[in-house]
Amino acid sequence: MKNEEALAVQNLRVNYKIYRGILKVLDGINLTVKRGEKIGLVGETGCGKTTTLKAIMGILAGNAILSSGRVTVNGKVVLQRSAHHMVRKSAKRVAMIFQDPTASLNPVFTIGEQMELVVRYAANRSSSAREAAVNALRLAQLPDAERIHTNFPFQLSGGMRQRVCIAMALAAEPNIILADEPTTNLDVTIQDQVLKLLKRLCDEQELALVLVTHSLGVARETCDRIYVMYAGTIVEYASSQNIFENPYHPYTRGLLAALPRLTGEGIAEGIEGRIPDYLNPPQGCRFAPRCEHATEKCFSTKPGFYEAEDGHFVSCFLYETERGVASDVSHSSDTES
Amino acid sequence: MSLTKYIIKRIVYSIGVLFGVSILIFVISNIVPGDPARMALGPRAPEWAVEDLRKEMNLDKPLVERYFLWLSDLMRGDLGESLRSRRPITKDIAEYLPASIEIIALSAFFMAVIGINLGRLSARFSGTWFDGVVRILSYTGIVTPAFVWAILFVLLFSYLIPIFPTTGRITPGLAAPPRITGMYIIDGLLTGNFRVALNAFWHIVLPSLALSMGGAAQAARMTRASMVDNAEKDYILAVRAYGVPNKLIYRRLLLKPSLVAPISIMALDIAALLGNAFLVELVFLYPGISRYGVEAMLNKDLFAIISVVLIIGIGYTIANVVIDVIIAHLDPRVRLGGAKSA
Amino acid sequence: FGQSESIIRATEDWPTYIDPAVGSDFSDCIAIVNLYDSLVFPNADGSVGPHLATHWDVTPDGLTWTFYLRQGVKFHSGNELTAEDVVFSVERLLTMGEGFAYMFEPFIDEVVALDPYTVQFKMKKPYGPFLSTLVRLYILEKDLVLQHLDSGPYGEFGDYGRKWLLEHDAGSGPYMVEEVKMEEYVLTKKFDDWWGGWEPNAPEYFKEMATADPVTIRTLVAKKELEITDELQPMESYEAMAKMPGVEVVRFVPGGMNLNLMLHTRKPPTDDVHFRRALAYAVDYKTIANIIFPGSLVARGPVPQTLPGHDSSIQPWEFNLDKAREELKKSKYYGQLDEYPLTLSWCAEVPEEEKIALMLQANFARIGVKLEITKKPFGSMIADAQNMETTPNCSLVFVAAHYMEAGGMLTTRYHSQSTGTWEQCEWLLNPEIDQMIEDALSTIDTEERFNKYHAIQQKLVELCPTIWLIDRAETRAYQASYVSWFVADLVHQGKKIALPLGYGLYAHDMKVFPEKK
Amino acid sequence: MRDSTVAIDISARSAYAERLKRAWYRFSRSKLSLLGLLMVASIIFIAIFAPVVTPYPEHAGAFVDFGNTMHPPSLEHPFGTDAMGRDILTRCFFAFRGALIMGIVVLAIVVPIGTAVGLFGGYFEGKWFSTIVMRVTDVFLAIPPLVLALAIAALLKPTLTNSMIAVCISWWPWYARLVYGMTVSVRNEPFVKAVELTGMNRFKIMFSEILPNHLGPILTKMTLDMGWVILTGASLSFVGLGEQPPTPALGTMVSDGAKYLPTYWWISVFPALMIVIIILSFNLLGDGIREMLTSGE
Amino acid sequence: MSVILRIRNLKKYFPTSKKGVFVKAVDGIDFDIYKEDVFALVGESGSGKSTTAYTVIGMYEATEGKIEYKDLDISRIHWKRPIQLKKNIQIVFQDPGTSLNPSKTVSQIIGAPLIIHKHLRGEKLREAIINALNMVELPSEYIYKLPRDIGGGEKQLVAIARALSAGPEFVILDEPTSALDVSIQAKIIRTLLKLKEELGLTYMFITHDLSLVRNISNRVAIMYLGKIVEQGPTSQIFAEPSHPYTQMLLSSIPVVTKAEEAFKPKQVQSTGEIPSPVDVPPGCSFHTRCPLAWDTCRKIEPQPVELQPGRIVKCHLYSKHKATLSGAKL
Ligand SMILES: Nc1ncnc2c1ncn2[C@@H]1O[C@H](COP(=O)(O)OP(=O)(O)OP(=O)(O)O)[C@@H](O)[C@H]1O
Ligand SMILES: Nc1ncnc2c1ncn2[C@@H]1O[C@H](COP(=O)(O)OP(=O)(O)OP(=O)(O)O)[C@@H](O)[C@H]1O
Ligand SMILES: [Mg+2]
Ligand SMILES: [Mg+2]
Repeated sequence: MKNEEALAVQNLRVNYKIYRGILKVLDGINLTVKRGEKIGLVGETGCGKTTTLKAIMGILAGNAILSSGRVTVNGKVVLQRSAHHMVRKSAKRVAMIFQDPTASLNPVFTIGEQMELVVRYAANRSSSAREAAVNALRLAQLPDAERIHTNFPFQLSGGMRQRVCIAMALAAEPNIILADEPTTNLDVTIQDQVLKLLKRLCDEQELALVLVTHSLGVARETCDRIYVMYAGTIVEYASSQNIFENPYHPYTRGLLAALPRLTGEGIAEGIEGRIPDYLNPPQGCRFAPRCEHATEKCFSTKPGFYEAEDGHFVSCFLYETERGVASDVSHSSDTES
Repeated sequence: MSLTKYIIKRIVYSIGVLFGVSILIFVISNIVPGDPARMALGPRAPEWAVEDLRKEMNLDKPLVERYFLWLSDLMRGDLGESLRSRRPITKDIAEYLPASIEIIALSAFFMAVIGINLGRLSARFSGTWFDGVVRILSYTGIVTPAFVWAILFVLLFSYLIPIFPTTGRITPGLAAPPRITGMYIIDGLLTGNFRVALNAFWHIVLPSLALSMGGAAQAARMTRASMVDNAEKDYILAVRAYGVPNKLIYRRLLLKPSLVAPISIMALDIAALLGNAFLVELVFLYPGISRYGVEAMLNKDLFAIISVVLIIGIGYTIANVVIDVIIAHLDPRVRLGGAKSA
Repeated sequence: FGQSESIIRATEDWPTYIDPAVGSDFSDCIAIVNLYDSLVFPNADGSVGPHLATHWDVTPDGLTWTFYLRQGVKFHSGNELTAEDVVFSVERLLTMGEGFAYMFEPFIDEVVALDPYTVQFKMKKPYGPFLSTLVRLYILEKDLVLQHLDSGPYGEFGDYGRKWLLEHDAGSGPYMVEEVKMEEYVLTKKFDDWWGGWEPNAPEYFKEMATADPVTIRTLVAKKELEITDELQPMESYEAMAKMPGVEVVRFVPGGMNLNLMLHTRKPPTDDVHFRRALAYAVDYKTIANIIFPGSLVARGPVPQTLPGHDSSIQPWEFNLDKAREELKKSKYYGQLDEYPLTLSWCAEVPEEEKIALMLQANFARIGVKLEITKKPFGSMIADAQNMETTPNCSLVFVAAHYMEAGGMLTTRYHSQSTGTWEQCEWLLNPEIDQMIEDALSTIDTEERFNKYHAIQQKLVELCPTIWLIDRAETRAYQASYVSWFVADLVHQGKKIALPLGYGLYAHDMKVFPEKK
Repeated sequence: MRDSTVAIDISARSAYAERLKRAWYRFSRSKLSLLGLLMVASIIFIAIFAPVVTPYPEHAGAFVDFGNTMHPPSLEHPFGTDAMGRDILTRCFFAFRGALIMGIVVLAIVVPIGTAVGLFGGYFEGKWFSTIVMRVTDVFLAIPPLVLALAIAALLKPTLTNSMIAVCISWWPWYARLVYGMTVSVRNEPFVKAVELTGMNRFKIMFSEILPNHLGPILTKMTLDMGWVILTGASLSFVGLGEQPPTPALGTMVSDGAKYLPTYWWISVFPALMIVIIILSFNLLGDGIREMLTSGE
Repeated sequence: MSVILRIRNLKKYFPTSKKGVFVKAVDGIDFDIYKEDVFALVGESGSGKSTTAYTVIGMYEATEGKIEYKDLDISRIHWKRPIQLKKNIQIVFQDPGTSLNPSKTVSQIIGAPLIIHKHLRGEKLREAIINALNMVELPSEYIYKLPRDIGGGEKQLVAIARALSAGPEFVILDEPTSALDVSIQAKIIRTLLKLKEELGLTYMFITHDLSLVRNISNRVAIMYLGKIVEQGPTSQIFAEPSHPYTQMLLSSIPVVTKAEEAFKPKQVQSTGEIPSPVDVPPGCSFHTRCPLAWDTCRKIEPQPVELQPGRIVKCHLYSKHKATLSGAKL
């Protein structure tokens, strides 16, 4: 049970069509999450974290184009793009917590009304919707759940709103929770509480968690495994411990170095430059233009994944020789188009 | 701040503004040249009679005093005398206002109901041919002035497809119902004159439609835009991901937050509607307050002009308050005193 | 109330005042002649005959007139009409000073009731056309009026019943007010006890409707919901209606009305007689008479040709641009015409006038005179006429005789006292003319009086204060198939019609046959 | 330094050119905006060259031809002739002149006044004088603009100038309100605070720091308003309170022609159509400009 | 070391729609900033950090209390302050998106203070602008760009260039990097520190990121609900956080290394949320969240206690009553 795959994303490519052309945002994302596993998806602003989650949930924006990829949830394919046809099903037993708790609650309905809808349609319970909603609120450690049930979103503080969102996710009775930067807009003390809550709930209910965040620290404290994303690509993934103790990819290293430490070691150099323009992303490694180790090859060829250590994969030619080609973009049934 | 308190505050403020309005139009109408007393009495009246009337109308007093005299009359419900007919204006207005209220109420209804529903459906089926048709229609609706609609309707319905009458309040020969409210439809219904009520209703359909086209188009456009916009909001994405059916989303979850914008701009549409009533009543020869106003304007009937403008100002203010209340109802932030609505 | 099918519906402007001491314009008169009786009644040829007064005397000095009243005449209230009511009506008219009071005020000194059926007028000075003017003296019921006084400026009489009489009547005429619906219609009902008696098929109701919109009127006529139209419709409309089955368009020159281009004689450049004459030569009269107001006669002087007292020796102006230019050369403004553009107002209520205005603009342009035209509601024209500065150079105005004699029209048009009214936008202020008019009016002998009228007309042609355009034909469409209208009959018989304003729609003399609809 | 100055100048020029190019690109993305631009250009062209492009320019002035009245549309008279025998097409095209003058003059007066009032009221929001100014604006806003314009035009003499005055009086508050709203929303933005704290003169802040940010919405509203102001002018003349004949005015033509409906439908239908086309053109153009100014990258 | 800014009992209350009820955004704070120091003001959202900064810079008029800049009383609103002062004190705002006028080019933005304070025109002005840009390591081509054409980090650099262009002595930095990614943050912080050294500036650095504070500042003040609960030299505070709130903050920080993990105090778990500054809890305003609170904390407001010179704590645990009251233990 425990090692079963709850969620698998294979070679996901998502583009956005805008007037200037096509933004090639996601460039072959692969990730897997096992039952009860908590993974972190870490990356800076605009690297495509939200897009990945939306693709999994099947709620991509209208101008999004899925050019390839497959998403399997609980063993069922919910999204697949192949040369000839496209599969789209709504994913069951997946819940998402959005980045901005204010924007993810309907401002003109009470918390109760919104939660009951979720209970009714996501958890398929129509008889005791109200109790279930209030229960979920309690689970999310909201004091005075009965009152909050009748409140409108604007009557709650930011922290409470985020807990409501968590409660709503729980009310859907999922086995996978996708959390999109659930704590970015919160203070550290609240963030701490929310993360602990989320972690506890996942452990208690054996939920798989995909935690999207830009804070390496948050990911480390919550997750078992971490995927580091850069400009629509996964550059490195490994267990939390490995990533922080032994980062390989120049990007991960740069990122970690730029973090100010509580122990006070001064501020290192940041990484020069900016995230590339998605209209014309670099041909080869997307990080190449900012990478101090970049070679000509990096500019022309996309690196595959190389296993630098056990279970520690890096997508960088620097490690090509070390352990040979490892798990690559391997799901050959998908076509690139 | 509770809803009642909010409404009271709104009303008190509106009354203040209306006082300002009364000063504004009184001043404007009193600084223009011309001798109202002479105009009232006609060319052959002896000078002494004109002089007497001038006194009676307080024209010999300074402007400020005149304003307060006028205002105190106004407070007593006396709007003065029409210079043209020497009849109390209050009486004229009692006669014409109900007719206009019928038209305007029906237009507002058309505007809201047709507009919002078209917009809703257009958003629901956005991208389909239906959406395309609605968008073209609403653009046409917006750029075509009400009086042009009125003329087109007259052309279409009175001659090509003569199913609607194009002039007046009821068919000549049919007696008006006994006066209770002055609104034929309501009076007809109250007194059991259903034929008259239906006939009167039949008469206001075209003018009301002509009046409401622009507003309805605008409402459709705004509703559509606002719904399409909100459809990408996280809170809609969320419920959609949780499997809430589309129908429910479009009828409720998406519609309600999207109504605030179109209803807010309806205040402007109502302003346009009240203004356009002046032209539309003219085209349909509809004996309402606006046509009375036009007559007054063409004949420089000072006090009648002031009264009509003031009445319309009051009507517009009331419409605004009503719209605010509807918005407060839709948007709990306004109702319960959170942030102001967007 | 159920409305009978026996109804005559006629359109006209809204009759603002159905009070005979206040109203005086066309639409008012139509209502008033049907609601009230006068001492004498006009005949179609312009003469007058007995009505409430069965006969009368006048002293040779012309200063005392005695009228003997018909007995048993009932007001609509059922009370009898007596000399007291006549006295009251005269006093009311003169005190209020509005409406037709101006015709009597300079002459009547005192009225007394000698007995219930005899009433005597003492005159300030002899008044030749007195009998003709008496058509405009309508008798109200004293007691009824006194019951409905409101506060007003007339001392013990308050407002003299003025407010009440806006929507009610106190008359003895063949019809009585049934309903007044503001700005919409005045509905009157046959007064069964009228002293003159009734013919069968006389209309049960007479309804004067206030609408002039051509589209509505055409629709109403087509649906046979309107019996007689107003005379203000565009020609195209009459043409269209003439084609409708059962509808006939009647055209006649009523003798009382002419269309004038009044020239402001106190304002440059129209203060120059040569300039005015030049303009008079520059007008295409034929087009106006034949195309714009078809059936009309090109005017011959200030008095309409069918009005008793007209000087038939006067020839119409001709359209002759050479003569116009010649006159223009004689004027002091020649050579600086550009600095003196003319202003012209025309009456918004008569859309056909726009055509004339535009034509004049084009005509005058040919002799280098610039004309700026303004469409004005009649109300504004009245206001503008009140003083010399606001009166435009040219005013295009229809004028109607209030009684059927040249003297009346000459007074209202050219006597100095009528300056400041819309009927004299010329500001002539010529003492000689004033004197001549007064002299003529005080002449009791008809022929002598008429000769004096001729002299005035010739003098006026010389002064050229006005360009008399046409004696206007009145055009109305009516439902010939089920309505019998005496005016139409007269037209068919080729008789001349010189009825005072309003009497063409005297409903008592009409007939309706609803079954023929 | 010199060399770099030259380089910077070049980059400045190219930056502006780039910005222009991008704006044009965004504008021209929608075919409808281009159509709007084309239509507005044609209207302006026709108005300016009316005497040249119309078949019977003399029909726009003092002219009557009673032999040629009420001709239905034909090759000779594409829009037919009216009751005075004048070519309706010619008169419609000449009427564009008054309409455009109306729009331009009114906006030229109303926009600066409204903008100044709104800026002032918005920047000093909360101060008593700002409150007074904005309350006065509210008073004007409490009467529907067309009604106010009608009333004012009625009290004045019916001329083009007076109807422009009437429209101005009823129109400025809308700009005041728009600018007020925008000013209030930016006046506490850090970028305004930043210049305030450097000690910049307040009028300079209002006009050179805050105002430029409003120009986009103002320009958009102005373009749209061209159509609406022209319509208001037409409405006034429809009621009989506008330009006097023989100068052609679309509103007057429509209301005069309405008398002859339905037989002589062309007399009022074509001028009405012209009104619709004018409004449509400016709306399309305005939407294009809005698109150009607001659409993101 | 001379004091450049001295704040005494500073209060800033905002009126609410209800009469007599105030938002007590800053409620009686004292601190000194020494020349060429980096003074960090730390606290949760809503604790009054920005309000303090805005009052110091003169955007708000202080409700009570005194602000002295180099012994000059400046507790006045900004337009009543001498122009020279405006040149000396500058501010950089949190959100680079809104702190630059979207309709102005970079050169106009940076030029504004130069024109006002240095009266530069023409070529001189342009040189000064380019100098300022170079100072923050932006290429001179940027002068004709509009804010929307450049990235977030670059915008913040432009804002910094504007603040420094006229040559201030004292700069308030209100969360200058919290809206930016860490890699960009690093660059900006380094630039700021470099400029401080070069130009001899003094910073008042506002942030909620304690890790950042640890690395850049000499002195720290921790704010909670409008009050400073603890202040002192950075190293001391991090080595031995005294106030329970400081401990709570520190323990909540997510960290990336074991060394840091070990550094975090373990005793205090974070609970509760910061109350609204409209109704501040009586007594010690932190008592609602404090795991160590006892009766006194709910009733009596603690007075500042100077543990060591320059290290002040406002907590009953350290006040004289400590011995006599309660069995609360650390
Ligand atoms: N609907 C859309 N249309 C066009 N571009 C989009 C759309 N949604 C996202 N993008 C672009 O795609 C890129 C990735 O966006 P995404 O929201 O997935 O990033 P993210 O990693 O979640 O960033 P953040 O940390 O800011 O939330 C960004 O450059 C963004 O501008
Ligand atoms: N102009 C104002 N009017 C009323 N209340 C205000 C005003 N400015 C700030 N406040 C309130 O004062 C309190 C402190 O605000 P302040 O912005 O100083 O906090 P902060 O510590 O800077 O928070 P953040 O980290 O979110 O920037 C908040 O509750 C805020 O709502
Ligand atoms: Mg995101
Ligand atoms: Mg802040």
